[in-house]
Amino acid sequence: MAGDTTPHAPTRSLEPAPLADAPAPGAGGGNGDAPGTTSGRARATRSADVVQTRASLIALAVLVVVFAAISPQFRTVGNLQQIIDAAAVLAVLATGITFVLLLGAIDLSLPGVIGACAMTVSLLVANSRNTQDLGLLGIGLTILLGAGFGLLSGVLSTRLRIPTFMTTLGMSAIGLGIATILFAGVRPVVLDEGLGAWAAHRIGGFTVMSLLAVAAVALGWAIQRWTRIGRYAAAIGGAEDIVLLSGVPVARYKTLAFGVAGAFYGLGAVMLTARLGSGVVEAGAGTDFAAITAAVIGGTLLSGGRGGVLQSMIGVLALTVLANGLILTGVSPYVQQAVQGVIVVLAVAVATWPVRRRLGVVK
Amino acid sequence: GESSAEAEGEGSGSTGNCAPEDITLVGQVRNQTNPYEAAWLAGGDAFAESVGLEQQKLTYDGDSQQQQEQIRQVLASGDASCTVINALPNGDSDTTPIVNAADSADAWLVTQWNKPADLDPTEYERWIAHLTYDGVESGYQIAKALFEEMGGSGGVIALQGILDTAAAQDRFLGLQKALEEYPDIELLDDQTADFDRATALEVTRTLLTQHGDKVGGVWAANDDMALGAVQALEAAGVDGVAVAGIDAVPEALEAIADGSMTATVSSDGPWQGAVGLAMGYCAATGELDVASIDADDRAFFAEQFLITEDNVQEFSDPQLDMSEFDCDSLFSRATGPIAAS
Amino acid sequence: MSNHAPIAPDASRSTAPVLAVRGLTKRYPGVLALDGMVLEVRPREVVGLIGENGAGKSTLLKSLVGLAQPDSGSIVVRGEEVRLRGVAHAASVGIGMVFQEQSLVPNISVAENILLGAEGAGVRGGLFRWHRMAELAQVQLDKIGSAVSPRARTDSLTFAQRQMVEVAKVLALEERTAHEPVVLLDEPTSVLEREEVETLFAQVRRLRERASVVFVSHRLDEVLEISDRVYVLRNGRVVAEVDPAEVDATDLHHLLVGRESTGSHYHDDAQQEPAGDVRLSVRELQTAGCDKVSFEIRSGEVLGVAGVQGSGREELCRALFGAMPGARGQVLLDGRPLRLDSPRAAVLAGVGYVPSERRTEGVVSSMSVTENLSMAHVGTVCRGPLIDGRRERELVDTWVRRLGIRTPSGDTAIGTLSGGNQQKVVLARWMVSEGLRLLILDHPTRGLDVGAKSEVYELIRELAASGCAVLLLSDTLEEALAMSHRVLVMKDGRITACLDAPRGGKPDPVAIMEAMV
Amino acid sequence: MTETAVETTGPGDDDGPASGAARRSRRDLALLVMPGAVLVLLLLALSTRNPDLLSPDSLLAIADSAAPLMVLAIGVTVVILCGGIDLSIAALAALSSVLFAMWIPLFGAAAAVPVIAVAALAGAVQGLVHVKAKVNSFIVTLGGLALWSGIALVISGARTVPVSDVDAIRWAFTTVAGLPSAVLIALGAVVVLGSVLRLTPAGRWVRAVGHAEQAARLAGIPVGAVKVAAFTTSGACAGLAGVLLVARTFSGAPSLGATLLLPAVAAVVVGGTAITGGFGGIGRTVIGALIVIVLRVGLSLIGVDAGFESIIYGVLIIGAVAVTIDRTKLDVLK
Ligand SMILES: Nc1ncnc2c1ncn2[C@@H]1O[C@H](COP(=O)(O)OP(=O)(O)OP(=O)(O)O)[C@@H](O)[C@H]1O
Ligand SMILES: Nc1ncnc2c1ncn2[C@@H]1O[C@H](COP(=O)(O)OP(=O)(O)OP(=O)(O)O)[C@@H](O)[C@H]1O
Ligand SMILES: [Mg+2]
Ligand SMILES: [Mg+2]
Repeated sequence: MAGDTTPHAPTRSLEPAPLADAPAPGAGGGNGDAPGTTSGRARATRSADVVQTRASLIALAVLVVVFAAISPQFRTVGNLQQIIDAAAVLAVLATGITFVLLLGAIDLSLPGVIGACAMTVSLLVANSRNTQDLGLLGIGLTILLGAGFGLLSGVLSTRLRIPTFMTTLGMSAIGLGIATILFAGVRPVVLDEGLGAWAAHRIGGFTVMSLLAVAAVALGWAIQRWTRIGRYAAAIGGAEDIVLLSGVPVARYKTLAFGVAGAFYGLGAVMLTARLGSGVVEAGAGTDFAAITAAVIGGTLLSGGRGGVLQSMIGVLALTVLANGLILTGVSPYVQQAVQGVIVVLAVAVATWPVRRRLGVVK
Repeated sequence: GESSAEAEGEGSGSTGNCAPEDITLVGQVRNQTNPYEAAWLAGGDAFAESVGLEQQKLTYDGDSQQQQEQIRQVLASGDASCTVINALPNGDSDTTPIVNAADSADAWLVTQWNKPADLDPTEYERWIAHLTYDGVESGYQIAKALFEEMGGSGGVIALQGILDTAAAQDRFLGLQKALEEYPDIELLDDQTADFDRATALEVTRTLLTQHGDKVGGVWAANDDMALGAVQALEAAGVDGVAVAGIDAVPEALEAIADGSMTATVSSDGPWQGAVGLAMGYCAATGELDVASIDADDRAFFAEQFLITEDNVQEFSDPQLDMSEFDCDSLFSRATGPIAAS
Repeated sequence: MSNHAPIAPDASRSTAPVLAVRGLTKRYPGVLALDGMVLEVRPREVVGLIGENGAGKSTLLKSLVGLAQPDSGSIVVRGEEVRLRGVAHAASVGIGMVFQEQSLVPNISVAENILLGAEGAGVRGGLFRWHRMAELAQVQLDKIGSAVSPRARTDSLTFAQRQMVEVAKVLALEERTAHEPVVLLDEPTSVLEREEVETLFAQVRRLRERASVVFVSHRLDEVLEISDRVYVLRNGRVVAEVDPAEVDATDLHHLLVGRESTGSHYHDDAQQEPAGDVRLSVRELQTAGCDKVSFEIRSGEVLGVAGVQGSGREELCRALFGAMPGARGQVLLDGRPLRLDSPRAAVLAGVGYVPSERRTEGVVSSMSVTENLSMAHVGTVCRGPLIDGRRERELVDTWVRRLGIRTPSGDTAIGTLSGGNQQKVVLARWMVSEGLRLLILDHPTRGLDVGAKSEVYELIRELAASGCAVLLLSDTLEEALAMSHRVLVMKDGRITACLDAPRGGKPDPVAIMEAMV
Repeated sequence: MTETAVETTGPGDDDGPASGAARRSRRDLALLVMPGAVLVLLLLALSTRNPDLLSPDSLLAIADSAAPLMVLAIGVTVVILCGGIDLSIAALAALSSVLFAMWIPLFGAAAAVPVIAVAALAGAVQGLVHVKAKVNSFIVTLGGLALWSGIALVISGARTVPVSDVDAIRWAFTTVAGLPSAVLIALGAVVVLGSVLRLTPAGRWVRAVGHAEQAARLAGIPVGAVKVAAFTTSGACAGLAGVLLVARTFSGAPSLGATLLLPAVAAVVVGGTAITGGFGGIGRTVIGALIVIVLRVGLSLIGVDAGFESIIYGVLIIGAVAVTIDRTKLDVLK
């Protein structure tokens, strides 16, 4: 209802921000430079983006410095490679979910989608269960399946007008169901050389998988920056009703954003399968929260319209470094979880503290 | 017992008089998404078929609440006093309510793996038995096999299960017991990987970067984590590291066959799935008087088998021997009462 | 219903109308928003629409862009009857609207906003070509001679700049349709400073070279200045069509409210000399946007604050209301120090605040009129901890009657009220409290019709008479002068002048202008 | 809330007002009937596969099972109404279960009081961090989730803590007048929280903050205080849920009920409360919780394979929301 649109509400805060001259975050929708004349409050809103991103960068830096200081092993090249490898899958998943979060929507379908895709790919490439040997084709099909799941979530949410929280939660259950049926009691071991190599073979010290992940993230960033799907996703997150007013088929682009996300989940599932060496139904357990957390820590807000793939990557690295560092610094497994939780909050809080008042409304 | 006090009069007693066709057989495990529990349910199906019945399969996704809800619902619907439940409680704490629920509904119950020490089947009329495996023993056996493989010296890393489960704790005790016997083996690090393959993979890789080639062996509290570790070792291009786990899942057996794993321990899932139902069936039909079961057999450690490359072939496709489920040979695998830990 | 426009001999009568509205009727629960509306728009003319709050202006315009579906009646575009399905459809027949409440996506670039949904050559092979986007947007911006950079992020623009962008966005219709567009402007000036209004009018005059314009405003002089023809609306129907050349503001005012305008607009004669002693004393108030500001207000005094955009006067208001985190300074209300860190604290101390951004900061649009009205001082309708429904309804009825708020019922979601009526509810919210000592009014008459305006002025006078101190930021300098006992002039966060404005002896606007810029 | 609203009962009653009496009554009627209808339909559909599901015992068992979930859900409803989210509820319930089991020897039955107090405090802390440090509630409570379960793990020595004296918790698992006391306790919580939200200003403050925080703040609503109060309430409910969990497992455990997070939030959404804040209420959540439970337990009893069971669950839960939510209230669906 046009009369009720709140264009700038999401980004309104009360105080002019000295920070305003800072550049808009690269992926944050700020293609280019701000004009000279700017009103105080409007400036504060934009700088909120910068603040968020800067905050997460600082948090990441702090973590790295601290761990490097405490643990010699952390400083090693080997550990750097390990961190990159460990971050690979999460990075791909977070890239995908970023598109959904940009919409201001949420996606809890990862466990199911990944489970189903993991089983699918392990049954399509050479494996111990059947005589299939589609190799790359099988991988492609799996990614398509992921996209299919995403599109379905999108269609259900937009056509039935159901909160994405629910559609994706249901989709997760459906995916797990399909995965369980495909599993049928016997775990398919992946025999496909190519897929195996993803995890084992190294180029310049990095696994094939990590390099694939970097490529995927780059692709995701490009989609976000240069395609309608990406740009409209941000716009819809910024002010859905206005985008609708401008005659954009919002439902279609929402659905497509979910589709893109799904494709990335599919790829993530393939990578997980390569890593685990066989089709595991629960491969995706917990990935939903991990991915969302990574994105949010990076400054991709759940309220939509803010942040982006690159910001989410900061979060991915922060989480991976944290998990890795806690083990290397010999924190007892019993308290690791607790410590991890506190550090995540502290890192964000401390990094945000000096500028908290510029953030306006925080949900 | 304080809870058996709640038992309603009719239909109670330590022997049943149900017509075989009136009996409901219920098998409940966490989920069907891993080979071990899938095999368990398959065993249950096989037994049910052998007596011309069907097994009602319940899975609760490792969700204690859902397990309780299912049990309550099963008992609330249908003739509880002819219902047989062969359950895998999600954790120790879940056994008490299951037992109480079954007891007050006069259903026949067999529990496996998890039970609080202070809870004793002999205090109940229809909680036929609790059977489990000596976690300390399993942890000890694979540890020894592992250390032997390593030539009795070197460093090991341990992957623990979900920390607040008895299984994880006992198995770890077993490892420590073995460590005392092998002074030249050093426990470099112990981390939890929640019985989960992907987690185990990450943890192992991190521990490898930390301890480098000091690592001579990986002790895992179950096969999934062991297999995760194997993957991690491959990915890191490290070889010559021995890995041992527990559960004898098919992949682990293959891994042992091709030498990438050293040892695992079999609890024989299919047998577990069948024997629980068999006990209940015999009791419900009256062929087995629960009161007359030797107290030591009411809560017992079942026989488990260490599997190494020497004997792996025998286990690669487990066959159910139906004679084991005749009402008089149900307790043949009991190796003794559960030692109060 | 007759399908020809109301009688009014006119030169351009011969040319066929681009757009004709025939017997349009729209009913909302409890309201007849449009009641057989009949009017027409001819090529290259500016049609003015005036009417009280709730007269149906916005509803009419919304029906013309397919956002409100009329219950009956027809819309005829260039001789063809159309049933508009939505903005996109309306655009395809050449009708575009600049909304009363601005509608640009804040977090994307100006270029994207202008071309949103119709990037055309800006997107090739599914890929955005940013330089082309900028060029295409620039074309539109050039049409209205706007200096805004197409690459700028929209939420970094001033309100006026954003409005220019909206006009540019509407103009993009030209390239999309074969015909000259019809541009609907719903109260574009209500939030603009005078000079900004001048620039906008310049744009409108340019527009007239290539399009027809429908212009809604509550400032009658503006309407007279810019329009070729003026329709006067009341209760959803056209009550008169006038030729600006032949009437003046007072005639319009008459037509508008349908009765003699009572007394003078500003109720000057009601201005009493503030008797009371110092109510609010501000020493060295320091906050982002205004530094070391000191002044006093006596009870019963209306203190106007004049200043241009960015003079810091809005920040000053918010700081006094505790809505400017980090504000420092010694502020005494009736001798007692006032917390500057919490709006809550301010309210409890007897301060009220009417923000200028009504829609996002004034009302909770999806909650009821009742809830919005009793929001700040819900205590007055509580018995113990519980809300007393009866007492609350009485309170609301009283104020709805007293301020003449047009609403179907107290349960109506306030967002569905016309802008003016929403504002009245916000005012009432503060007036319900006996303990009100200081009322801070940030553009209180923004978007109000002449009738409502003078009612508000009356209320301000009453408040002052009752001893409440009022801090007033006005839409226009004229308003500030007329209403205030004294006028503070602010520039770059500092007070540059303070003039007495007693009844009869109002200072010369020019003097103030100088102090402002 | 106006009297007209007070008079109407059932879900939707504590929503914002509708525009126009006619529309109002009709939609409220639909909203009143719909969720309940869905519930009944589900039960009937499932009972075709397993008739015993409709037996009184079975229905009571369902209600009993729903109790802890319901308590968790109504708590988080308040936070969601404020526009935030609380991911820590389940973990907090687990911690509470451990504390309760540990404190029974000290306080006996009264141990419930300090437990709930501590849980409320934990919630308040999260609220303060969220408000004062301006950290997104998702992050804060995610941290809380990890922290609380970590603490539970440590103080319990990663073991289940058996209840030393079962009589001390009997009040929470006996039956009163044929009804499980757990159900009565849950309903008690529902009534208390429901009437606070409906009869006092608290309800509209919460919704105002959820709809338009800035406007609420500038109307002098103690935004910070309201938010903190919401998280405190959510914490207290988690504490009570923990107590109820102990009463059915006769022990506390660091992972007890940890799996209830998503079902609880699902219950809120199925009830029709807007996940974006502002719209919804306790009444809706109650029905939502029942629907979720019926799906959880009902499906496992109709004897389909786990795989299909999961698929059916997914389809049905989406279907349920599709019919229960009131789209006129969710201006922008997220
Ligand atoms: N979506 C809606 N739902 C219910 N009533 C509405 C809605 N939109 C408008 N109305 C009612 O229709 C009438 C006309 O509203 P409209 O916004 O057209 O008035 P207006 O002339 O634009 O007033 P203003 O000058 O204050 O903008 C008002 O009484 C308003 O309350
Ligand atoms: N307009 C604003 N923009 C950004 N932050 C604000 C704004 N107003 C207040 N805050 C901060 O947000 C938090 C909540 O604000 P608010 O003043 O409403 O609650 P409070 O002062 O903490 O509690 P109470 O209202 O009970 O005094 C406080 O930390 C306050 O400093
Ligand atoms: Mg209007
Ligand atoms: Mg406050």
